[in-house]
Amino acid sequence: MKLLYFAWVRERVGKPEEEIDPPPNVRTIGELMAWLSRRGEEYAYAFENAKVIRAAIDHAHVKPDTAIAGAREIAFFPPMTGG
Amino acid sequence: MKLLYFAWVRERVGKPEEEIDPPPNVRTIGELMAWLSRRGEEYAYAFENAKVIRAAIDHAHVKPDTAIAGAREIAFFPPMTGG
Amino acid sequence: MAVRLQREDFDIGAEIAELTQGRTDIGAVATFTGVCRADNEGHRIEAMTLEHYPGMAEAEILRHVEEAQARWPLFGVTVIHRYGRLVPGDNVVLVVATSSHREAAFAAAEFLMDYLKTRAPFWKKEERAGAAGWVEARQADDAAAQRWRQAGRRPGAAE
Amino acid sequence: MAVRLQREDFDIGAEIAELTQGRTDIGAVATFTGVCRADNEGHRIEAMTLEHYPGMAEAEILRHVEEAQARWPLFGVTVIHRYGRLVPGDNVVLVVATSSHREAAFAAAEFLMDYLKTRAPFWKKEERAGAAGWVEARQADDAAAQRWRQAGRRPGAAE
Repeated sequence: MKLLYFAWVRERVGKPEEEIDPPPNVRTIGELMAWLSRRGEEYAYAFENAKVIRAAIDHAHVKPDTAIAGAREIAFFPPMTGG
Repeated sequence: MKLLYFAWVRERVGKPEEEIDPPPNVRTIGELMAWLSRRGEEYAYAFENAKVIRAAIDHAHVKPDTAIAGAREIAFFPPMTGG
Repeated sequence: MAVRLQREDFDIGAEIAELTQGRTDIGAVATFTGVCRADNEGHRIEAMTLEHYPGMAEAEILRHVEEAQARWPLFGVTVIHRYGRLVPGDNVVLVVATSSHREAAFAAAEFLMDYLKTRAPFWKKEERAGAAGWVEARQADDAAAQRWRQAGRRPGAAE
Repeated sequence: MAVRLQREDFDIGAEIAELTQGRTDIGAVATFTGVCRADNEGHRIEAMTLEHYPGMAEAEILRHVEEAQARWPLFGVTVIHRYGRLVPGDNVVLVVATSSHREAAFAAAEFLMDYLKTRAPFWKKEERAGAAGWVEARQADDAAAQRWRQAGRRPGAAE
């Protein structure tokens, strides 16, 4: 699946997007953040305060307990500050 | 004092303004409307439903029990429909 | 603060520019434009004539603008109300309110429109197929204006 | 319904004309323009860069426009949100809502702005004297957006 990062999540991870293939025991958005944060210092830094990070699956806002099965594109970003 | 009429009050009275000199026992807006309505058919028609008619003294909205003493300009008109 | 009563149309973009040009403290610009409709509660309107009370109309609107400024942190407010004969599609009234944040700008624009509808001395006479009649005050407008008298800074659920 | 994300500025008068020209059923046009300020909670801002999530931003805004249309009797809605680098005084966002009466036009414009502030995937990075930082979400914006979820058609006193 494709991951996208925005704003300071993107800056901390160090890239705007990547393709990943998480193991089958990573089932939810929350589990995916935990798995990502074990991939290296930049990820640990980006996801150190996972509670503030928002996620979207295929362009729709989702919660940490949402299942990622079937997702084509998952995005992580800080609270929105548009308008 | 000067009286002004607007909208259908003006149309019914048949003039936009006039100078009047009511007797001293006419003390309030309500009493002025009653006195005016006895001045002729056109006034009786204009003030037949005095409850719906609004008044202003010197450009400020007033109630029927407001005293008219000292007023330079009194206006009578229907409920406003601006905006 | 600008309050203008005029026969002529207005240019919303120009009025916004007048309030905002050269400033960097404004974060929010709310505008409301009232337009003459061809239909009023099922009646076909060919034109309408707006009569006003010169002198009092300016004074009343200015008083409401000052009240809005006392209630909310506003930078500038413009109110333009037309009078004379208007046809459907014509602009009737414009309110522009600027502030640092949107809450104040929206609230001031709504407040001023509710008051213009109910307290500013203007009267609309409509021309319908052959006949003409004065528009009656809308109860919903009175209720909308009333809510600013009851609540604190923001109206409660009025409807 | 028009939803546009663009780097370029917009012309409010032209956007209003786009929704109203040739029509005689519109009685109310509410607009809101968000403008980049030089000051954010005491910090001097030299510029800001708006990042967005292409694809999702359009979809999210369109969903909210559709929700507004389901809630209020609207004729047309336009939302324009800029992205890229903006300096103080620059326009950021525009909402235009048209209806037969003002209540619906105002409510829809406020509703859309509250949602754009809290749910549309945009992020502001400010440039302050030498440094740069991402803007944090305002709690007041979350509260403003939340009130549309609780009440019926109109928010209660949210502040």
